[in-house]
Amino acid sequence: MTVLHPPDVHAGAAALLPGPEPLSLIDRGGGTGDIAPSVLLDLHRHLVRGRRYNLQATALTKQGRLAVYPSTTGQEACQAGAVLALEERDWIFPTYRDTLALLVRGLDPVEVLTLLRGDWHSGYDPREHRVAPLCTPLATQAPHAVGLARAAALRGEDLVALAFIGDGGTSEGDFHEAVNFAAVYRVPVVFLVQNNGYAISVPLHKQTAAPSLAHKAVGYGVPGVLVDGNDAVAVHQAVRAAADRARAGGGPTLIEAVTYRLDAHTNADDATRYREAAEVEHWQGRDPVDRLEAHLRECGLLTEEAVARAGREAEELAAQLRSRLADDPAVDPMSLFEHVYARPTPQLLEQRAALAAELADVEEAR
Amino acid sequence: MTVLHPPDVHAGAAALLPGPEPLSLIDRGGGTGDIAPSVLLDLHRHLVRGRRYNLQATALTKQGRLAVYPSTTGQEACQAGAVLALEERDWIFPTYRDTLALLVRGLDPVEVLTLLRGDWHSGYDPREHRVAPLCTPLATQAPHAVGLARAAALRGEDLVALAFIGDGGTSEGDFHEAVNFAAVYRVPVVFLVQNNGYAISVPLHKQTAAPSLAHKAVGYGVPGVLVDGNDAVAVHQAVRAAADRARAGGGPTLIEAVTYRLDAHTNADDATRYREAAEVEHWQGRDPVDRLEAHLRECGLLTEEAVARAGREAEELAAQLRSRLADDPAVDPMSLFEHVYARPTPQLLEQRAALAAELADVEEAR
Amino acid sequence: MTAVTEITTPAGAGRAAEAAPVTMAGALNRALRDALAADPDVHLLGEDIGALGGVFRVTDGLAAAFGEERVSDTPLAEAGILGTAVGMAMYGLRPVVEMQFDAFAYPAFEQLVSHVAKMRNRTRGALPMPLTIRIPYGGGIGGVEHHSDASEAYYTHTPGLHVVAPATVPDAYALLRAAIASDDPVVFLEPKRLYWSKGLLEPSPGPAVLGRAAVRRPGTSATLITYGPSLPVCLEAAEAATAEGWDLEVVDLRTLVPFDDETVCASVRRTGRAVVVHEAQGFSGFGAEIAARITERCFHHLAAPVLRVTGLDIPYPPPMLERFHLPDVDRILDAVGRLQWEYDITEEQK
Amino acid sequence: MTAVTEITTPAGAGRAAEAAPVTMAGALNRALRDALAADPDVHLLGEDIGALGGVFRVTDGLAAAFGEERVSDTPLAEAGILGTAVGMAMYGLRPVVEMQFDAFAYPAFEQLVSHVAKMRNRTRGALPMPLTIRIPYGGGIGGVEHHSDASEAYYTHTPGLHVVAPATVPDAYALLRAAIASDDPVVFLEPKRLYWSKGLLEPSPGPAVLGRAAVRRPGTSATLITYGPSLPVCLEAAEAATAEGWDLEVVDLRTLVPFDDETVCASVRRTGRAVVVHEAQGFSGFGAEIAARITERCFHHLAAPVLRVTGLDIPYPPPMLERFHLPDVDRILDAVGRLQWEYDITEEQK
Ligand SMILES: Cc1ncc(C[n+]2csc(CCOP(=O)(O)OP(=O)(O)O)c2C)c(N)n1
Ligand SMILES: Cc1ncc(C[n+]2csc(CCOP(=O)(O)OP(=O)(O)O)c2C)c(N)n1
Ligand SMILES: [Mg+2]
Ligand SMILES: [Mg+2]
Repeated sequence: MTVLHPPDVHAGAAALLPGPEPLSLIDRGGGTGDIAPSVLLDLHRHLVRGRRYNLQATALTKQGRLAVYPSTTGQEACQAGAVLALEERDWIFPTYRDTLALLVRGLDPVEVLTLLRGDWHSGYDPREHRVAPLCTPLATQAPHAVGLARAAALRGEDLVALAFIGDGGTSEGDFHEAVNFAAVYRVPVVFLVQNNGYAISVPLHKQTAAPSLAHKAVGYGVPGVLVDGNDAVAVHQAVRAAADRARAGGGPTLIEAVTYRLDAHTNADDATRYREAAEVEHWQGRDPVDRLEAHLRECGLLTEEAVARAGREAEELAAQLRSRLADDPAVDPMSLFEHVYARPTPQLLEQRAALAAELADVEEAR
Repeated sequence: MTVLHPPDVHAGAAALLPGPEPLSLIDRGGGTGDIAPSVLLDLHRHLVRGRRYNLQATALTKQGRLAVYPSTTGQEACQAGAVLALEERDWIFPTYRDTLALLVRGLDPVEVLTLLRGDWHSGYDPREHRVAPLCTPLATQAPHAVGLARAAALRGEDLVALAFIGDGGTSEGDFHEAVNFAAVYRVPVVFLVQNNGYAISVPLHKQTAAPSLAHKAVGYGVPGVLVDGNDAVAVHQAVRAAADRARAGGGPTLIEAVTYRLDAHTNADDATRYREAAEVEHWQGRDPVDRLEAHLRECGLLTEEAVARAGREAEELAAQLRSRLADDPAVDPMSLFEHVYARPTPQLLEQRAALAAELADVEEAR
Repeated sequence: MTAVTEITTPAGAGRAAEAAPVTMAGALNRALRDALAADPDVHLLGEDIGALGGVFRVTDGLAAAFGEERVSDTPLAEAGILGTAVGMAMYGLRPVVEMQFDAFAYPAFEQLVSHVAKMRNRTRGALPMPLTIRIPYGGGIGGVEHHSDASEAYYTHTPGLHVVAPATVPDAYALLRAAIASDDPVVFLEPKRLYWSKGLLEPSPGPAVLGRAAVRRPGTSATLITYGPSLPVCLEAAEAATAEGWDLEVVDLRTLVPFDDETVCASVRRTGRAVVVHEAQGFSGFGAEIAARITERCFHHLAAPVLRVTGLDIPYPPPMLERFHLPDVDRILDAVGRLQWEYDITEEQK
Repeated sequence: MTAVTEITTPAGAGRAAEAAPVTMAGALNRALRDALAADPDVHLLGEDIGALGGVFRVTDGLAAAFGEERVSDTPLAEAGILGTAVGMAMYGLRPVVEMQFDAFAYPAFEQLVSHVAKMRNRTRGALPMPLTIRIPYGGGIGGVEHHSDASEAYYTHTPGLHVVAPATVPDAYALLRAAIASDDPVVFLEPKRLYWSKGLLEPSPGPAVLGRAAVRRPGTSATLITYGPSLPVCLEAAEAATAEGWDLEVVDLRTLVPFDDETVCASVRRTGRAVVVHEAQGFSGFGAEIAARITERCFHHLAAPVLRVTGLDIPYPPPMLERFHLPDVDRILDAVGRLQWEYDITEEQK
C-alpha cells in the first residue's frame, strides 16, 4: 500500500540540508583532510596550468584565433578539484564553460577548444575520454548524465557521472527534471553547481531567493552540500565524498560550490555594465590559485622547485596553444554531410553532389 | 556588492521547512480554528454538492454525454477548502481535474464541463470569473499564475493567484520555473499541490524521492506547508494563511495537500491495473465529506436540516446536469475560424469560404 | 471517445484466411516485445508504460515480461525522459521513449532538436543516437484539446531525425522494428485513430527498410500521396472516385524522412496529377514539401498544380467539431475534381 | 565574431542626406523605447535585458529609462519567461519577451504552441495574447553551435501565431511597433547578421501593417522571394544578374504569417519564374510553403518550377564552415540559370 510520505523518510530530511557555512578547509586550519600529498601537488599544478590556459585562450580570442572564449579564471579550483576527485572511468558532463575540466581530464588542449575555435562542434571523442561534448544549451546536459549513469548501472558497471552546471542553469526546468530523475532512479550522479555569482549579467539574487542552491537538494530527497568553490582542497573532498557515496549505491548528491567568475562572461561581454570593480577585487583576494599555493606552502608541501616546475609547464602549454592555434585549421566543407545520419539520405547525397560541383567550379575558376 | 547567500537568509531556511506531520484540525480535536461557522457550513454544502457532481458527471460520461471526466471524488476538501479561502477578486489556475474548484467559485455547472463535453475548449469567460481555462498540459498553468499575479501587483492591485497542481505535475520543469519566478519576483501566488498519490498509474514513490513535496519549497526560498488534504478545515486554513501572507507582500507559498483520488484517473482508466483495493478502502475510511460532516456534527455546528438541505441542493444540481446535458449542444462549424486571430488572415478567410460552400452543398443535397 | 476504424490493410489482404487479424496497437506491442527479446540494449521508458501498459496499451504486459528495468515508468517530465534517453544512448543502449500524446512531446522539443538530432553530427559520429521516440499521433478519436495534434512538420524540418508514420498493421510492426534497429533517431508517429484497426501479421513482416514508400492502390488518372491516419481515407476516396471515372493511384509514404522521391515521382510522372493529403494544418505543413519537391522534379509532367487537402489552419478543434477539420473523402474528391481535367484538350489555354 | 554588413536600405535610400543612419539594433531599440513610452502596458522581460541591455544591446538603456519593473531581467528559464508573459497578457498587459538566441527559444516551445498560439481561440476571444516574442534569428555571425538556427518554419506552421522577419532598418522599427501593437502573438525574428546594418529612420516610418510584402527591386525576368537576412543577398544577386541579362524582381515578404499572396502572385504572374531564398534548411522549410502556394495559384503562368535556394539539410555548421551552408549570390544565380530560359521558344518540349 502506498503511504504518502512515511514519517521515517520525513525525519531524515534534516540530514539532506547543507550546513550553514560553505565547507572550507584552507582557511580554517583544516589542513588537507585525508588527501594524499601527491594529489595536492597535482591540484596545484592543474590550477597553475589552468590559470595560464585561461589567460592564453582569452588572448588568442582577442587576436581572432578563437571565435569566443568563456574563461574559468577564478573557478579553477572547482574544475580541477572536481575532476581529480573522479576515477578515469567516470564520466564528465561539462557546460560550455568547463574547458579546464577537460584539460584536467587529460584531453588535448587544442581539441578542447575546437568548439570555441569554430572548426567543428566538438573536437574529441567523448567515449574515449568519458567526457560529453561541451554543452551550450543550459542544463540540458544534466539529464544526459542521469541517463548515462543509469545505463551503466543497469549494465552493472561501477561508474559515476559528474554533471557541471552554473547558478543560472539551476533555474532551467531541465535541471529540476534531471535531479529528480536521478533521485528516483538513485543513480550515481554528482551534480556540481558552480555558483559564480552571475549568469552573464544577472546576479544570484535575481536568479533565486533560496537560502542557498544546495537547499534545493532536500526537495529531491538528495543530500545538499555547500562548499567553498575557491578552495580546491574542499571541492576535491566534497566531490570525492559524493562520488564515493554514489559508487556505494547511495544515489546522487547536489553540491554547490561558491565561487566567482573573475573575467567577463566571455571575451564578447562587458562586465563593467553590471558589476562593481570593488566586488571583483574582493574576490581577487580569494583567488583559488593563490590560496592553494599559500596553503600548501604553509603545510610545507610545496617546494619552490615544484612551483617553478608548475610555472614552466604552464608556459609550455601556453606556447603550445599559441603555435598550434597560429594558423587556421584545415576545414573540409564536404565534411558537413558526414555524420548527419549513419547513412546519408538520398536528399543529402544530392546536396553533397551539388556542393562538390560548386567547389569544383571554384577550383576551376582559379 | 553581491554576497552569495548572506548568512541571515541562510539561517532563516529552517522556517521554510514543513512540519513533520501534515497540518490537520479535524482529527486532532483542532476544533475549527478561527473559521466562521457560516464558512464551515458553506464548506460542507460544497463538499456534498461536489461529491454529487463527480458522481453525476462520471455517470454521464458512461452514457456518452461527456467525452471524458477526471473525477475529484476524494479530493473535494482540497477543491472547496482552497477556493473558499480566496476573495472573489483572486484568480484560480486549475488543472484539467479541478472542475469542482470552478463550481465552488460559482461558475455555471455546464459551462464548467464544456471542455470535457467536447463542444469547445473552454466554456466560460476567464476574466469574468477570474478562473483560467482548465489546463491540460501539466504544470504549464503555474507560470501563468505567476505572470498574472505579477501583472496585478505591478498595477498596484490587491490580488492573489492560486495555482493548482498535481503530485505528478511537480516533476515538470514548468513547475520548477514557476515557483522560482514567483519567489524571485515575490509575487502573491499560492501553489497548491494536490498530492493524490498517483499520476495516472505512477505512484508517488516513482515520482519523487523527496521527504515531502512541501520540502521543495525551501529550495526556492518560500515556505513549504504540509496539510491533510482530506480535512477541509485544515486546507481552508492553510490556503487562507498563505493568501493573507501573499496579500501582505510576503510572497508565494507552496502547500502540499495530502489526499487521494478515490476514482480512477478518468472514466477511461482502469485503476485496478496499478493499485490494490485495500489501499482504496483505507482512503475511503478517510473520506473528506464524511469527516467534515462528522466533525461539524461533533462541534454542534451542523443540524439535520442543514444536512438534508445540502443533500437536496446536490440532487437538484445533479438533475440539472442530467437534463441540460441530455442533448448534444448546438455546435457551429463556422465558429472554428473565429478567434484564431483578432482578425482572420486572408488564408483563413479562404478556408472559411470553402467550408461555408461545403456546408451549403451538404444542405442542398438534403 | 474512441472510434474503431476497421480497415483491411492492403499488405495483408491476400492472406486473410491464414491467421487472426491483430490491431495496430497489438502489432506495435509485438514489435516492442520482439525488439526487447532480440536485443538486451533495448530499453523502454515513458509515463505509465509499466503496470498500466500505456494509456493506449501499446506496452501492455512488457514490464511484467521484461522487468521494470527494461520497461520503466518515469517521473512526469518529458524533457527529463528524452534527456535521460539521450544519456542512455550515449552509453550504447537503444532507448525507446513513449510520449503520452503528441502535444505532450513539446516539452522535450529542446532535447530533441538541440541534442537528439545533432549529437552524431557534432561528435563526428562518436555518439550516435539510436533512439526511437514513439508518439501517438493525430486526431479523430474525440480527444479534448492538446490530445490530437499532428506535428510531423516540426520533426521533418529537423535535420538528423528520421520520421516514420505507419498506416497499416504490418507496417506498424515492420517500421517500428526498423526504427528501433536504426542507428539514427527516429520519431515514430503512431496514428491514434488506427490503433484499433485490424490487419494480419502472419507471416511476420520482419523489419522494413526505412525510406521506401508503397503504392497501396495502382491507378492511372492521378496520384494521391499520403501517410499515417489519412491512408484509409485516401483509399476510400479512390474507391469512390471510380464512380466519377477516375482511377486514382494511392501512395503511402511510410517514411517522411528520408523521403522516397523515386516512388512518388514515378507515380506522378505516370499520372500527371497529384493531390497530397494529411491531417496536420496545411500552412507550412509537410504537404508543402511534398508539393514543392514534386513540382521541382516533375514540372513538365504535371497537367495541373499539385493540390493539398489538409487540416484547416486552426488550433485542433474540440471533439464535436473535429470532423470539419480532418480531410475526408469529399474534400479529396473535390480536390481531384480541380485537377484541370480539361487540360489535355485545351493545351492552348496555358 | 560579428560581421558588420552595411546595406543601404531601399526604403530610406532616397533620403540619405537628411539624417544620420542608424543600425538595425538601434532601430529596434528605438521601437521598444517608443512602445514603452506610448503604452504603460508594454513590459519587456528576458535574460540580461536590464543592466546589460541584452547580448546584442537591443534593450540598451531601457531599464534605466523605464525602470526594472517595465524592463526586467528574469531568471534563466525560457519556458518560465514565456509562461510568465502569458499570465501577464491574461491580465491585459502587452509583454515583449526576448529569447537570447534562436535555439534557446526551444525550451519555451510548449508554452508557445499549447498556450500562446491557442489561448484566444480556446477562450473564444476572452483571453487574447498581445505578446511579442523577439528572437535573434539565423546565422552568419560566426556563432558556435546553437547560436545560429533559423527556425521560422516551426512557428509558421503553428496556427494562432504571426511571424514577422524584418530585413531593413526602417522595417525593423515599423514592424516591431506593429508587432507590439498587435492584439495577437507575434514571433519577431531579428536577423542577427543585419543587427549592424545601417539605414535611415527619418522621417519615422511609424508602425507597419502586418501581412504586406514589399517589392524591393522591380524586375521582369524572374522573381526572387525572400525575407530577413537573405534580402541583401538577393539584392546583390539581382545586381549581379544584370550582367547575364536577367532583370530580377526581389520581393521581401516582411511578414511570413499572414502571407501576402497578392503581392507574391502578382509578381510571379508577371515574371513567370520564381526562386525562393532562405537561410533555414530547405527540407520542410518555409520555402516549401511559398513554392507550393505559388504553384497552386500561378501554375499556368509558370514557365519553370519554383526553385528553392536554402541552407543545407544539416545541423547548423560551425563558424568556419557556415559560408558553405548559407545561400549566396552564386547559388541564387545558379538557380536562376536553371529556370528553363529555353522554354519560351521550345514550347513543344513540354
Ligand atoms: C537554454 C539557454 N538559454 C540561454 C542561453 C544563453 N546563455 C549562455 S551562458 C548564459 C548564462 C549562464 O549562467 P550560469 O548558468 O550561471 O553559468 P556561467 O556562465 O556563470 O558559467 C546564458 C543565459 C543558453 N546558452 N542556453
Ligand atoms: C505535459 C503533459 N504530459 C503528459 C500529460 C498526460 N497526463 C494527463 S494527466 C497525467 C497525470 C497527472 O498526474 P498529477 O499531476 O498527479 O495529477 P492528477 O491526475 O493526479 O490530478 C498525465 C501524465 C499531460 N496532460 N501533460
Ligand atoms: Mg554563473
Ligand atoms: Mg496525482
